[in-house]
Amino acid sequence: MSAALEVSDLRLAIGGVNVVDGIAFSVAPGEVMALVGESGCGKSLTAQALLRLLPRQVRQTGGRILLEGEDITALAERRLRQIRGRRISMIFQEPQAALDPLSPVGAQVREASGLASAAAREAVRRMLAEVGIADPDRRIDQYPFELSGGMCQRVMIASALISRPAVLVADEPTTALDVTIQAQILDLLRRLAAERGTAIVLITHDMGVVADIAERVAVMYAGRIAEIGPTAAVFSRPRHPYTALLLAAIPRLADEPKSRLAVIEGSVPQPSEYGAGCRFVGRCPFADARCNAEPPPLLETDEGHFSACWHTERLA
Amino acid sequence: PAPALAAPKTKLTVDLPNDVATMDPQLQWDTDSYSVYRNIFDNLVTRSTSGKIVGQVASSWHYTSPTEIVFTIRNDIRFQDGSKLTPADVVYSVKRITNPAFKSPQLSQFDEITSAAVTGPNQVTLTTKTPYPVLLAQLVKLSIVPKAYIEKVGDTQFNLHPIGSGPYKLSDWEHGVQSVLSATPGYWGGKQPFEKVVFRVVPQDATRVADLRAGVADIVRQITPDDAKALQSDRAVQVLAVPTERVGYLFINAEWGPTKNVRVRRAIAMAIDRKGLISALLGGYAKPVSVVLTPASFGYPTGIKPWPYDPQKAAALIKAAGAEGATLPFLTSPAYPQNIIQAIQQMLDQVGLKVVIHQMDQASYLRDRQGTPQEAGSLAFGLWSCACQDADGTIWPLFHTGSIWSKYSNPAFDKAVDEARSTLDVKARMADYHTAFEILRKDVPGVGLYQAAAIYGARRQLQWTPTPNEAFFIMDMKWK
Amino acid sequence: MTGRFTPGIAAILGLLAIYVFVAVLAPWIVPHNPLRQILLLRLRPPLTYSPSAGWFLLGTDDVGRDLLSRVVDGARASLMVGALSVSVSLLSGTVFGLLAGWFRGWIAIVVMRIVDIVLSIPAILLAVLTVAVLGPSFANLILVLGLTRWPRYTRVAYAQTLQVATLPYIRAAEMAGAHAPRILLRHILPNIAGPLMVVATTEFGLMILFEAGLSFLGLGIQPPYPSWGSIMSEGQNYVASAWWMTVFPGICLFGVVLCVNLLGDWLRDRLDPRAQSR
Amino acid sequence: MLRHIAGRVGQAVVTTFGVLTLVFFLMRLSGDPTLLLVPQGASAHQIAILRHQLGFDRPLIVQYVAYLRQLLQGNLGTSLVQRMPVASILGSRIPYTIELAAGSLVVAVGIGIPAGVAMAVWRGSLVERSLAALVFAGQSMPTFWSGILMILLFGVVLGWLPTSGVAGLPSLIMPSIALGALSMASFARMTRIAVLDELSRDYVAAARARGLSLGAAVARHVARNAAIPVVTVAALEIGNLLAGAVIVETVFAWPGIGQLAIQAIAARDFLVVQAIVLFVSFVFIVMNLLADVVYAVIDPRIRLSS
Amino acid sequence: MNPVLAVDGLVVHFPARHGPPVRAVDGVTFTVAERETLGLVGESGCGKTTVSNAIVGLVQPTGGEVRVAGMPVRGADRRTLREIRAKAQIVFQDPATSLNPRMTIGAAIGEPLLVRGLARGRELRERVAALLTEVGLRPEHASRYPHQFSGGQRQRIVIARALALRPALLLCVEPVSALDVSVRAQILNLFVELQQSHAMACLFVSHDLAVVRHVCDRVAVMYLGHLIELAPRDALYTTPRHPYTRALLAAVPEPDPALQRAKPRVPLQGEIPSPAAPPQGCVFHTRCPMAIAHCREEVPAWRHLGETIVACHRAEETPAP
Ligand SMILES: Nc1ncnc2c1ncn2[C@@H]1O[C@H](COP(=O)(O)OP(=O)(O)OP(=O)(O)O)[C@@H](O)[C@H]1O
Ligand SMILES: Nc1ncnc2c1ncn2[C@@H]1O[C@H](COP(=O)(O)OP(=O)(O)OP(=O)(O)O)[C@@H](O)[C@H]1O
Ligand SMILES: [Mg+2]
Ligand SMILES: [Mg+2]
Repeated sequence: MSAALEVSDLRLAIGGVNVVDGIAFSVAPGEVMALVGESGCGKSLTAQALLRLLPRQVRQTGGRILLEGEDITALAERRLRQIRGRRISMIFQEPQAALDPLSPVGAQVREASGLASAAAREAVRRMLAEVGIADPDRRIDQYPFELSGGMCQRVMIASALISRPAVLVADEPTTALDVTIQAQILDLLRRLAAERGTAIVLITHDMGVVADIAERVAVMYAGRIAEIGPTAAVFSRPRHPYTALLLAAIPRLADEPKSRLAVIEGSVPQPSEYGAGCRFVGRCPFADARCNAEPPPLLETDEGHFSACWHTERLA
Repeated sequence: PAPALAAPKTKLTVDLPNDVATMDPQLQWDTDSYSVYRNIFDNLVTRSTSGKIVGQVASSWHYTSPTEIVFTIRNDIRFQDGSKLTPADVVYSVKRITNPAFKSPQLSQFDEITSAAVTGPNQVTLTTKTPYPVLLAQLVKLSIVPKAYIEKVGDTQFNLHPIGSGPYKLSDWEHGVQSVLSATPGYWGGKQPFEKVVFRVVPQDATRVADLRAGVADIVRQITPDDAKALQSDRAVQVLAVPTERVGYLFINAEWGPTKNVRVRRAIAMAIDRKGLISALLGGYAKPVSVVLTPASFGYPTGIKPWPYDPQKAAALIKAAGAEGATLPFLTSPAYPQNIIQAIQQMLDQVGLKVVIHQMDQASYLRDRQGTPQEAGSLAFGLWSCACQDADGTIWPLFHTGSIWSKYSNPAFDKAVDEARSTLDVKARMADYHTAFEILRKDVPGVGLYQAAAIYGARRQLQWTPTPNEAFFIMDMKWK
Repeated sequence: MTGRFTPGIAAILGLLAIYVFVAVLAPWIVPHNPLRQILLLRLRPPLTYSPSAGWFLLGTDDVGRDLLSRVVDGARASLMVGALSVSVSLLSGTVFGLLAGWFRGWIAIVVMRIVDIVLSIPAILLAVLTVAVLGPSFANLILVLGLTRWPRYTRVAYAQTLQVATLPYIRAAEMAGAHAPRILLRHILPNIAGPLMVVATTEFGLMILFEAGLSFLGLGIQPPYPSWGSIMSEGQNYVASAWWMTVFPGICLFGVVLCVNLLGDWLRDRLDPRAQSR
Repeated sequence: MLRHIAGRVGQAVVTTFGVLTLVFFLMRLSGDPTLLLVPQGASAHQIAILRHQLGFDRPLIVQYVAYLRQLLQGNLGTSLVQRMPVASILGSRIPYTIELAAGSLVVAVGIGIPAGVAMAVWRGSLVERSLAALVFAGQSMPTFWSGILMILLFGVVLGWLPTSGVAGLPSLIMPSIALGALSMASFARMTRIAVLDELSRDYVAAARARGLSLGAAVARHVARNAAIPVVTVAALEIGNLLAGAVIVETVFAWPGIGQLAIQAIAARDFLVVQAIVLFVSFVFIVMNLLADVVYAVIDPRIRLSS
Repeated sequence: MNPVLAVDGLVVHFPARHGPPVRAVDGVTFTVAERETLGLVGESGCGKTTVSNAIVGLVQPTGGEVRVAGMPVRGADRRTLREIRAKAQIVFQDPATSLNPRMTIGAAIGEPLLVRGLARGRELRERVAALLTEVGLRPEHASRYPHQFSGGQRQRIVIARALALRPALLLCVEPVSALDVSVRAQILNLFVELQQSHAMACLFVSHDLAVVRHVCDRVAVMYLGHLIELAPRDALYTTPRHPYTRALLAAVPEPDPALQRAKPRVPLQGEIPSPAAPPQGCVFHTRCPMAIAHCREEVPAWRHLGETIVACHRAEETPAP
C-alpha cells in the first residue's frame, strides 16, 4: 500500500533559523496520524507547508512532500491551486474564524467543490448532511454567526472533504470546542477516515485526543520529531524521555488526587536558543555531553516505532 | 473655454474678485457689486471721463437756496419693463435709501437729505439739513429704481430680478458663479458695444490672471502690480491702469500708546520712504501724495509739503521722545497688501521702534480699528475711498473728533472741516481744507502714502479708459 | 514591539533629526536675517549675488528677503505648529477618550456627542471661526488646531480604552484595589499609547498643511515671521514668475510630511501584531 | 433596524443641535456684521442705529431663542449681506458642491481604494513603495499650490482644460484632483490597513486552502470584510469634501458652499453660516445613516440580528 | 463554622441589545469552607467565569446574594468592595493578558500592597521578593517585564500577585488551560503546595475534569447557568448522578489508548442551547439521553443522594457504578 502523504526531511526557516528541522513521516490512506507537541514546536508550520501555504516570512529550505506519490514541493502556484482543496485540504483550529463571516456557509463549501451551481447545491447539501448537520437545507444559506462552534467545524470539514481529497490536514480541530462537542467531531473524523479512506494528519497538543483517535503518533519537540510510532506503543512504552515525562505530567482520572505530578523543568527553547545538539537537552534528566554536541538521529527501536534519543535504552 | 480671438465678439467676459452682493443698487456699495449694477441702472448724475459731474437721469440742476436743489428729469427714459421713468421714481429712490427702516448701508451718505418732492412736470427738489456741498458728489451713487415695480414685487424680489433704466438688463444671476447682462434694446443713451456681458466670480488673483491669459476672460478687475508687470510680456493682453481717488495711508493713533507723543508720530512720518514703496512694491502704478487725500478729490491742497524721508532725523526724534524700542501694534487684515505693511514695519523698525503686526480677519480688524483708542492699535494701513471725490468724505470721518475712525482730536481741525462741510462756496472750502491739512501735517494722526491705481488686465483688442471712481461702465468700452 | 530597525526607518529618523536640528539652530545658521527686506532685490531668482548683500542661494521673496533664511527659519514655526498642536490635541483628546472609555455611561455619551459635534463641523471652518473669535496669535493658532483636531484622538483613545479595559490585567488592578486615576494612568494609558502615536504622526503632517491653509486665508503665522505655509501663501501669486518662492518650502514640507507619515505607517505595522504575519 | 435608525436620528438631532448652538455663539462672540454693512464714513450713532435695526443689540440668548423659533418654522432666514433668503443662496451653491464632492470622491475612491488594496496585497514590494510615494505626494502638497500649478500647466500653457469656472466636466477635472488628492491618501491608507487586517485572518488561509488564488480570495472574501472600516472613513470624508473645500473652491473659482462659508464668516453673515453648518451636519447624518445601511447590506450579522 | 464564601441563589443576567437578556447565571447556590477547594466545571458559556466575577464584584448580580467572609458583595460600596477584594483574589486564565505588558513584574506583584498602603520602599521590595520566592521565581526577576517570561512563569507571577494580600479566598479561573502540558504540571504542583501552606479556601474553575479532580475537594457542575450537581470529589467521579455529568466524564479523552478505547462511546447529541433562550423545564433536556416529557415541563428540584446534591428528575434511577 502506497502512502497518501509522505514527507521527508522537511525544513522550514524563519530568518535563517530552521524552525522546523528535518521532519519526516508518512500517512497511509484511511489512517489517522497525530502530530503532537507543545505550543510553538512547529506543528502549524508543518501543516501549512503540506499545503504550500506558508507565511511570507517562512521559507522551505529542504525536504520533499509527496502527495500520492507526486512531489508537490516544486509545483507552480497555478498547479498548486488545483491540488489544494481537491487532493489535500485543511481544517483549522477556530472554526468560526476560519469561515468568512460575510458569506453563507453553503457558498463557502461550494467554493471548494469547483462545481457549477445547480449540481453544486445538491452536492453541498449532501455533504453537510454527511458531516452530521441537521436540516442542511436551512443551514446552507445561513451565515457562520448563526451556527454554533461545533456546526462551524462541521462546515469546515464539509468544505475540506467535498472534493474527496486524499489527505486532510486538521490543525487542532477541536481545541476551541467543548469536550462533548469534541467527542462528536472526533467521531466524525474517525468515521470519515474509515469510510472514505481519507488520510488524516491530526495536529493536537492533547494526549487524550491522540489516545482516542490516532493510529500512529509523531511527537514533536522544538521543530524536530522526538518519537514516532503506533499510538499504543508510544503511550505504553515511550522511547523518548520527553514523551515519557509528558505523559507523566498529565493528571489522570485514575491518579491519586493532590499527588505530585511529574514535571519537566524549564520551558521549551525559542528557535533563537537552539543549540547544535538535541533540543531537549536543557530539560532532559539523561542529558550528557554527547546530547549537547550532536543531534540524535531518529532510529527504529521497535517495529515501526522510532525515537531520536541517545539514551533510548535507559527508558526501556 | 472661450475662443480667444473671434473677431466681432458680441460677448464680453469680465472676471471680478467677488460676487455681486446685491443687485439692489441701494443696498450695497462695494466695487464688485457696483461694477455690475452700474450697468443695469442709471444714476441721477454721473461723472464724465474727465471726472466732472454731469447729468444722467437729470439733465440739469440748480440751487434755489443753499439747502434746496432742483433737478430737471429727462423724459425719454424707460425702464427695462417698458414703463417710463418719472420724477416720482427719482423721489421714490431718494426716499427709499434715506428711510431708516430700509436699513440701507448707504444711509449715512444720503442722510443730509431731509426731503424729496416732485415740484413740477419734470422737476424734483431735494432739501438738505444744512448747506451740503458734497451732495452732488454723493448723488453720483444714487441709482434710480422703478417705484411701481418695487412696490409690486417687494424688496426681495427686486433684488433677485432687478429692473433699471440702464443699458443692460440682468438676464441670469447664478450666485457665486456669474451674472449675465444683456443689452436692452432702444437704450436712450445709445447703442451698447456688446450684446452680452458676463461677470464671473474669480476670487484668486492668480486665477484671474490665468483666465485672462488663457482667453477665458476678456477683462479682469484688480490685479497686482507684479502681475501687471508680468502681463506686459504677453502680446495678447494689455494692462489698463488709472490713478483712483483711493488713498493709501497710514493711520497713527494719537490718543493711545507711544504714538500719543506727537514727536513719535512725526518720526514715523519721516521714517517712511514713499517713493521706495511705490517703485519697488507698486511697480510705479501709484503716485505719492503729500496728505491723506488724492488729487482726484476736491480739496487736495497745493503747497503742503509732506514730512521729508529722513530716517536719521526720525531715529533721533524717537530717541528724544524716549520711545526707543517702544512696541507699536500694527493692526491689519488679509484685505490689505501684505508686502506694503511688512515694508512699513521694517522702515519703522529701522528707526528704533518695534512694530508688531496683528493680522486678523476683516470683521475683527474693523471692530478693533473702530473701537476705543486702546483697542485700535498704534498703526493701521488703510485704503480709503469715499466714492465722492471730496475731502469731506475722507478727512472728516478719518480725523474728526468723535468719528469712529478717528483717534485724534483737535478743535481747530474740527472747525475747519465742519465749516467746509456747510458752505457751498468753493473758494472758502478750499481754504478750509488747506487749514485742515496744515493742522494734520503738524499733528500727524495719519500719513498719506500714495494714490492707489485701479489695475485691470484686458485683451489687447478692448478699448477702454478706466475712471478714477472705479466705475465699470460698459458703455465706455468697445472692441478696437 | 521589537526594536528592530530597517534601514528605511533609520533614514527617516535621520532626516527628521536633520529637520529638527536645522529648526533649532535656525537663528545661528541662517545666512541672512530672515526678516530683513531689501526692496531693491525683490523676487530675485536662486543663486543671485549682490555685491552689497552677498549670495541669495534660493533667491529672494516679494519684499526682498533671503528665501533660504526664511525657509530655514520657517522650519521652526512649521515644526512647532505641528508638534505643539499635535500635543495639545493629543493630550486633551486622550484625556477625554480615557475618561469616556473608562467610566462609560453618561460621561461617554456626553463626550462622544461632543466629538460628533466637533467632527461634523469641517475643520477649516471651525478653525477660521475660532481664529476670528480669539484673534490670531501663535498661541491661539495652536489652540485652534488643537480644538479642531482633538476628537480624532478621543475616538481612538475611547475605542482602545474600551478594549483594554476588558483585559484581565485591568481586572487585576481593580482587584489590587487601585483607584481609577492609577488604573488610567499606569495601566491603560501606556497600553493605548501606540495607536495614539500612530494618529499623532499622521496628524503632525496634516497640521503643518493646515497652517499653510490658514496662512492662505490670512490667518496663519503672523507676518513677517515665516512658516513654510506662510512663505508658500505669499508666493502663490508668483507661482509663474517666481517659482522658487513656493517650490523650496514645498519641498521641505513634502519631506517632513513624508517622513512623519512613513514613521506613522512604520509604527502602525510594528504595533499591530497581526499585520506582521502572512 | 427601525429602532436602530430611530436611535440614530435621535443622536443626529442632538448633534445638529449642538453644532448649531456652538456655531451660533462662536459666531456672535466674534462680533457682528454691522461694521461691515455701514459705509466707511458712518458715525457711531448711525452704526448704533443699524445695529439696533438688525437686532444685534439684544441679549444673545434672546437672539438664540428667536433663531430657533424661526428655524422650527422651517425658515432659514434672510442673509444680512445679500438680502436674499438663505435657502435660495444655499440652494444655488449646493449643486456645485455636490458636483465637486462627487468628482473628488471619484478621484479619491477610484485611485485610493485600488492603491490601498495593491499596497496591502503586494506588501513590502516595489509596487507598495511606488504607490506609497503617490499617496504621500497627494497628501503633502498644499492644495492652493498644487491647484495653481495645475491651472498654469493645463490651463494656460497646454490649454487643455479651462482655467476656472463651472463649464461642465472639463472644468471639474482639476478641482476634483486637487481636492481628491488628500482624501485619496486617506482612502489608500485606510484600505491598506483594512485589507492587511483581513488578509491575516484565518478565513483567508482557509479559502486559499480550498484552492482559491490570493486574487480570488481578496475579491470574494477580503473585499467585503475590508469594506466595513472603509465605509466608515468614506462617511467622514464625504462630509469633509463638502465644506472643507474652501481653498480649492477659492483657487478654481468654484462656487461651492466652502467658499460661501468662508465669505459668510468673513462678512459675519450669521444666518448663512448657520445654514451651511446645518446643511453639513445634515449631510453627515445622512452619510452615517447610509453607512449604517451599507453595513447592513454587507454584514449579515447586522442585517439578520434585528 | 462560617463558610469563607457563600453563594446563595446567584442570578446574573446581561441585558442584550436586541432580544431577551442573556441568562448567564440563573440561580446558583454553594459554599466554600475554610481550607476547602471547590471545583466548578462545565462547558464553555455555562457561566463559570460570570460566577467568579460576581463573587469579587466585577459584575453586578441581578439577584441572589454572595458573601465573602460574611460581607455581602451585592450593593457593596466602593470601600467595602475594596475590603472584599483584599479577602478574595483572582487568578485569571490567560497569564499573557493578566499582566500589564508595560509594568515590571515587581511593580505588578507589589501593586496591591502599594495602593492599599500596606508596604512601600524597602519593605515592599522585600515582600515582593518573598512572594517571588514562594512561587518558585527569583527575587531578581522583579525588575523584568512580562514578555521576558514564559507562560508558566507568568502564571506564577499572577499567582504571586494574588497571594500578596494573603487572601482568605482564592478564585482560580481556568488557571492552567492556556498552558502547555509540561508546564501545566508545574503550576498544578505549585497550587497544591500553596493550598497546604496557606490554608486558603479556593474556588477552582475549569472545564478539565481531570485537573479538577486533581486539586479539588468538592466539585460543582454547571450547565447553561444552572448548577446541576454538587458532590464530594470521589462521589462525583465514581457515582456521577446527573446524566450531564456522566456524559461529560465520558467525553473527556483519557491519555491512555487502552482505557480510552475501552470507554463506551455514546457522545451527547445536539448543540448547547443559547443562554438567551434556555429551554423550558430542565435546561439539559434537549440533549439528555434520559429525558422524558416531565423534564420538558418542570425544573427539577434539588435532591440529596448521599453526599451528592443533584438536580435531575431521574437522579434516583442512575445506574450504579
Ligand atoms: N508568520 C510567522 N512569522 C514568524 N514566526 C512564526 C510565524 N508563524 C510561526 N512562527 C514561529 O514558528 C514557530 C512554530 O510555530 P507553529 O505555529 O508551527 O507552532 P505550533 O506548534 O503550531 O504552536 P501552537 O500549538 O501554539 O499552535 C514558533 O516559534 C512561532 O513563533
Ligand atoms: N459582559 C457580558 N455581556 C453579555 N453577555 C455575557 C457577558 N459576559 C458573559 N456573557 C454571556 O454569559 C454566558 C456565560 O458566560 P461565562 O463567561 O460566565 O461562561 P464560562 O462558563 O466562563 O465560559 P468559558 O468556559 O467559555 O469561559 C455566555 O453565554 C456569555 O456569552
Ligand atoms: Mg498551531
Ligand atoms: Mg470563562
